[in-house]
Amino acid sequence: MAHAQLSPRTIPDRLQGRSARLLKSWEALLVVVATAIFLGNSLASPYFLDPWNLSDATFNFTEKAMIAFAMALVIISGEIDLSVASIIALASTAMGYAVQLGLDTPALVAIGLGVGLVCGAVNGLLITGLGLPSIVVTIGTMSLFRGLSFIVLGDQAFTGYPESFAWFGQGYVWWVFSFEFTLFVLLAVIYGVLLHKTNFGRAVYAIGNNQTAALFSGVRVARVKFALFLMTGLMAGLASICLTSRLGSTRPSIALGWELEVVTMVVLGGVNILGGSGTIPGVVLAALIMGMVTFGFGLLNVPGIVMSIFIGLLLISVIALPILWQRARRRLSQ
Amino acid sequence: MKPAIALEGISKSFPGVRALSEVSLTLYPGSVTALIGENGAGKSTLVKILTGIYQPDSGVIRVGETETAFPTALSAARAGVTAIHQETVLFDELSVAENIFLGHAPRNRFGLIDWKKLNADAAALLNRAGADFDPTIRLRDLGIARKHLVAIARALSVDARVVIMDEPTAALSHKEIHELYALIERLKADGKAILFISHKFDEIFRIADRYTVFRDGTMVGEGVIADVRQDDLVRMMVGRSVDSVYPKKEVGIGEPVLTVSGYRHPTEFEDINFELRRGEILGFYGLVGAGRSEFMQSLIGITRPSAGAIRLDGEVLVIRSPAEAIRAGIVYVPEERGRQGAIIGMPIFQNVTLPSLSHTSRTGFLRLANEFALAREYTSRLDLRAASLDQDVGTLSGGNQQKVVIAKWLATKPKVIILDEPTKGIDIGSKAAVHAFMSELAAQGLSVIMVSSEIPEIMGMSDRVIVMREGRIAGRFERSELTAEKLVRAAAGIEAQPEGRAA
Amino acid sequence: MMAKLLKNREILLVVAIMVLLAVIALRFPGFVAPANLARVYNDTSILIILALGQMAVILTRCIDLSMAANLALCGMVAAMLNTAFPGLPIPLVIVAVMVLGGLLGMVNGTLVWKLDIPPIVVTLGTLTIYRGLIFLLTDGKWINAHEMSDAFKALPRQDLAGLPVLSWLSLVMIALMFVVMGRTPLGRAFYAVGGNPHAAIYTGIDVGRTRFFAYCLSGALAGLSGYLWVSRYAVAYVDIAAGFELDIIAACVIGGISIAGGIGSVAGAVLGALFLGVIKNALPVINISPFAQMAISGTVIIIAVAVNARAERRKGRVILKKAEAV
Amino acid sequence: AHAENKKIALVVKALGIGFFEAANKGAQEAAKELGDVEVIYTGPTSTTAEGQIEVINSLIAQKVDAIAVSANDTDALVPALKKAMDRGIKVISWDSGVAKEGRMMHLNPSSNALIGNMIIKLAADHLPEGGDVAVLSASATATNQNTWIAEMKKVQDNYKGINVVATVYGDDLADKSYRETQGLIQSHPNLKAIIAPTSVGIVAAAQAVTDAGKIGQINVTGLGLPSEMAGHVKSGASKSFAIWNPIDLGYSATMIAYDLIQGAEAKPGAELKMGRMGTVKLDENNEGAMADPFVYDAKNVEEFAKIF
Ligand SMILES: Nc1ncnc2c1ncn2[C@@H]1O[C@H](COP(=O)(O)OP(=O)(O)OP(=O)(O)O)[C@@H](O)[C@H]1O
Ligand SMILES: Nc1ncnc2c1ncn2[C@@H]1O[C@H](COP(=O)(O)OP(=O)(O)OP(=O)(O)O)[C@@H](O)[C@H]1O
Ligand SMILES: [Mg+2]
Ligand SMILES: [Mg+2]
Repeated sequence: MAHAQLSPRTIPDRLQGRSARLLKSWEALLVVVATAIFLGNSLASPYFLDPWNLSDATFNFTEKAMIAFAMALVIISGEIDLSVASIIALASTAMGYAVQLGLDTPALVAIGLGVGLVCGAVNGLLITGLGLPSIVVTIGTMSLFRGLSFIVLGDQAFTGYPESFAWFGQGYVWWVFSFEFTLFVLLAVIYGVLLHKTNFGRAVYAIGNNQTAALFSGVRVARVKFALFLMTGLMAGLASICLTSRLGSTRPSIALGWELEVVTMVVLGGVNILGGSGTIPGVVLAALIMGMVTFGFGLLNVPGIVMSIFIGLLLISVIALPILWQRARRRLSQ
Repeated sequence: MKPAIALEGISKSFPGVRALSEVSLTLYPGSVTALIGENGAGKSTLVKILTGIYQPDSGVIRVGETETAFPTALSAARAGVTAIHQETVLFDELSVAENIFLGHAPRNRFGLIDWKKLNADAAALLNRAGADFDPTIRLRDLGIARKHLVAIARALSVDARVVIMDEPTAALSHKEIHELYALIERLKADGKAILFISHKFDEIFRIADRYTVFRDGTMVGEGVIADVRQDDLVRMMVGRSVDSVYPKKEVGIGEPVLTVSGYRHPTEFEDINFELRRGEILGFYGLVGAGRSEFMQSLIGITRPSAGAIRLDGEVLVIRSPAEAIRAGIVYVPEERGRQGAIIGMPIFQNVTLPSLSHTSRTGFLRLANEFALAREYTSRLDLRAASLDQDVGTLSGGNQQKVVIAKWLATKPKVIILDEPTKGIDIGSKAAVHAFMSELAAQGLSVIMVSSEIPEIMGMSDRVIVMREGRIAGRFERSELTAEKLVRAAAGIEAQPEGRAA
Repeated sequence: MMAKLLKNREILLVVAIMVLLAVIALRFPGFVAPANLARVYNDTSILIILALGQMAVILTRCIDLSMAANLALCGMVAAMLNTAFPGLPIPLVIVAVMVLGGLLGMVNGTLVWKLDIPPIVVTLGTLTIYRGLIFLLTDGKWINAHEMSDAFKALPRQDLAGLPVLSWLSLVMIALMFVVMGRTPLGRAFYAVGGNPHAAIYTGIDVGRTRFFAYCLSGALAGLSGYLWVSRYAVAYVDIAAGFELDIIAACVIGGISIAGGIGSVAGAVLGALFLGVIKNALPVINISPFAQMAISGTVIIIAVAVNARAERRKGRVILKKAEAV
Repeated sequence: AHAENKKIALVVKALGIGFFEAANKGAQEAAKELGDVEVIYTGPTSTTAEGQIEVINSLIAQKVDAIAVSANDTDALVPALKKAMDRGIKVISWDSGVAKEGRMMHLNPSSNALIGNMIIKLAADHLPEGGDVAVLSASATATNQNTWIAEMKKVQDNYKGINVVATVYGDDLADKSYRETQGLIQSHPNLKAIIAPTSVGIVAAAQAVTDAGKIGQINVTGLGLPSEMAGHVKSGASKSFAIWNPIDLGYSATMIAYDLIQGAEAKPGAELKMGRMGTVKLDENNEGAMADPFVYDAKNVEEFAKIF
């Protein structure tokens, strides 16, 4: 062979072992933060280490985390969906309307998920079909979807959800494990496998890093993105079912401002907001951290806005720390 | 002669890579120094140090007699160092004139930008660079070659004593290359020191006065061009001699594999008909902008043709997306490596396996061991230089990135492979490897379409050549009847023969 | 000629606003009376000033989600200054909050510049921090009209040659931004950095520093708006202008400023803000249910992006020279 | 704090609103009077039901003895409050109520009928000839607002010549209320009065009327805080407005919660102790009214402005 003369060198698969990579990862940092917060909370309040209290605390983040999983994939693919909270409102409104028509729990669930899917499809079509930037499109649909709820509901509320519907937001699967928390764990596993262990997940990363090259490499970019927006829609629908069931009523202002909390959760979980990298374990840890922070501060009766300052600082410092650390190391080594 | 600028003992490391170690380079007024070296030898890195984009880890820069440092691109420009970089670094949304003067625009007496003077000065500079278009149009309305001319005009806008050109001719057509040569002559006459980086030896021997050779980040030789032969330079570059850059194998050409008939597109191309046979390397020659890439991309479903049909192994195919093309066995190695080829931010092995995931995975679930095996096989066949397979592709040099991209497509085991400018920006050693590989593939029964704007490559490698001009086929030639002159004439339309009768 | 004019985004917007006004005038002629139009303009002034700042940031391929929080914090500080030192001349208060706003913008800018944190993350963080600071500063207490001095409340309302000072201030800001964006190296650097940050480095433009200045600018304008908002509505509390950041971005998007950076103009930002302003002011007047307002804004934003994207789409180069042959 | 101290949580719609700050003052006063009570004053930072639920969950976890809540949503808090009651916590609502099954009793600041009548009467008193009036409400979901407006519409016919021409929503945001008022002034040239039964809305409306130069033509009235309205009464933008005393309200809610902790039972017809405010008698819905709203005008507003 003509090229044999070029004496090919063998390239090792990896330079670092598995444990070295894990230790240096973002997740390792998050585990440290989460442990610190857990210890801090246990010391600060005698009520923290109580299984039932902890179980109650999970409701602070489970619904947002469901959406955050799907959002993580969307953000890794280089897009964003700011309309999720409005989808919750619209899906909840549709379910409330169905209750007025006398429909029962299975139908309500189907409607909640269905509206989520339809909203996701609208976003997906506008973004992949017309090639519009997702941040702007979803700012638009954010107003549109919630606006529709306002048109339907105005100053009214839908109540009177059937007894059996209450289970999704208030029921327990086993001991202190609520349905919502169980769903959260299940979805974490499903999304973790989907993103990290399947061809679909690889395509999501490829699109996030270089959409054009991914297209040339045979990745069906539009189809994958459309699926991602369907997924956030579906997850928002699911969250809407849980939240509506937990509240037992629907107002158009339901879940107001959640989109930014979901995005914060995803970014805190180490997903690059510019796309291309991030992991589901990171998002799970971020959800736990945010849940523990709000609950811990709540036990101390610290106003919510102080918690959000803390989350804001955490967000910036958790991202800034590795950068500063790397710089310091580089300076030392020189 | 006093040097215009001198670098001494410059070292530069990136995480995991020592790009330059203790290199020196001296440039003299009124002389052209060629900087040559394999891909990844550190040429562009040196350019970036010279223009203040990177800071060296150690070493000194001397302008005239004084030691200086270039902490920013602006400080280098102030010291009279200007460059045309390997990538076009311009602004699509701004006007041509503004692209030329951004950062040092003429101001009026209130300190505000003087648009009138700016446009007038820009027109004058464009003229000097051999371009004659309106400087007030937006850059994005220009073709790729004209953009390069703007980059050249920008370099001229600084009153420079040192002009650096990093592969300036890669995107230029025949005519424009000659205008560039003329420009270099004029700059020389003005007493500028010129650093010229190129992988094309004909070019180097034509315009350079001196040479400096880099290998693996060190300087391995310098001297006067008149004193060396090409073989010596090649040996210095790669550390051994390369017997043949065009190791074309004689292969028995088989039956038609791919038949394209009546392909047309409203604005890009029309009347494209040809056959590709088993084991054949079909060259597509044309000037830059002839529409070859556009047509090739329509074969894999990126652009939609308005009419036409293709048959693969006798079966009519409709291809609507690259995914379908890959499944059918037609793959396209794109021309724009950074944008369409490499997925920067992902590891080498994931780049290689992306189009082959359906083979390495099981029911949609990834299998890393298979992926590494596939990536190892193809990267080692192409002699990739990398620290490990999970290294980010973005940290490789341009040439090595190209190898990853080619490996990616070969790993799909295609029937037809379309290579669009496969050796653009590749050093001579790697070029030989790519060509050898291409021959090898053809010998194994693969059919190859090779789009190239380099006549030696076309002549050296093709069994048959199709020449395109302005979206149409302008000539067809068998290997036996190939001459450089025929190719150039057909491509430039000097022989205004309607196609069909020409072949 | 006409076709070329129609391709121009700004002119398209002017036409859209005219059509909108005409439609409204059909049902409510009083709306287009000059005095009322002046009132609508005045009502939109703050949004215009904010959109100008956001435009600078978006042009550099960044985003400032913290503008409304910055406004609220500066507005609160203005009100606190006024209640603590009622004698303090108002121009001094304005300068003080503009400096404060600029400093808050500098925090954003520094994090983006020095630590390379993505802008959306930085401003998502500072958005909550700035608003939280108001709470810490005031314990959540409101400052009400009766606690503010008359001069403090009067300035934006003062009539000057037929227009309130608020309107004049926004006109001055528009003029200033015209000069900054069109005629200064910094303004051009905004375009360059957003259009192609990679190329900007090669051009000798410090990308980070340019972004830093864009944030300072948007911060200072948010500070100014803070005073204007608080004095105009004569109340200051934690939640003022909550969610307004999205209106500001919407104004920019409608005005044709590309979220991907590098494309946009002062005229676009102003017209985008005016478009939203006209809609917001018209809805209650033409008796459309206030509940429909949100859905209408959303629809307008989606239509605006679609139209702008169409205008931006490359028409593609034409290789075939058919036209010449014929 | 002593171990045996009773913990009573006063949960408000949102922190930082003057009205609730004043209620907190009353609650603290009650705590001091009772001696063995610790009041936890808390609430979300913006007026959302989800925020209140999070707060309530953490109160349950802290095992408080009673929760007294002014709800952002009648129904949404029910599940959380039910859980609280299941764990032995006494739950009452005050100011803005919770649906019946989510609390033991509800303390209305005044009876809804009285308030509904009061707000339109305030407008009518200054319009002997009659005329157009409009309503500027808070958020469209606020329970109490909607009840009062409904009550007002019931008695509207008793005031001859008064036409309620529109109801708009300012969402308890100063700027939105201001803009909505501008819209009202525009679209109803003959507008004579604006009724804003919300302390945020009334201030914004008065400001908008002042800015439009309509003082004397349009009278702004409704429910507001003296400290916030003093200026507008002086300028004439508002001739009079009403409010109950929020200090008394917070005081009474705390006292009732304490009474329940001590074993009193909340059932129709029961009388619960409210310290210096006397007792409240529960109706068939377990609701009770504290006192009549009090009218403020140019004569007395300055004096009360110093207090709340
Ligand atoms: N930003 C960077 N980060 C990490 N490594 C880099 C970076 N830039 C260059 N390198 C490495 O430095 C070495 C020299 O690269 P350089 O681009 O200078 O090569 P070159 O001689 O210009 O090659 P080519 O002919 O392919 O353009 C290569 O090994 C490359 O991978
Ligand atoms: N004005 C332009 N701006 C940006 N990209 C361009 C421009 N013109 C061409 N390109 C892209 O650059 C690549 C090279 O263009 P080129 O001018 O070579 O045309 P082409 O259709 O590829 O013709 P050929 O392959 O025959 O040279 C193509 O992929 C094309 O899409
Ligand atoms: Mg290079
Ligand atoms: Mg090409």
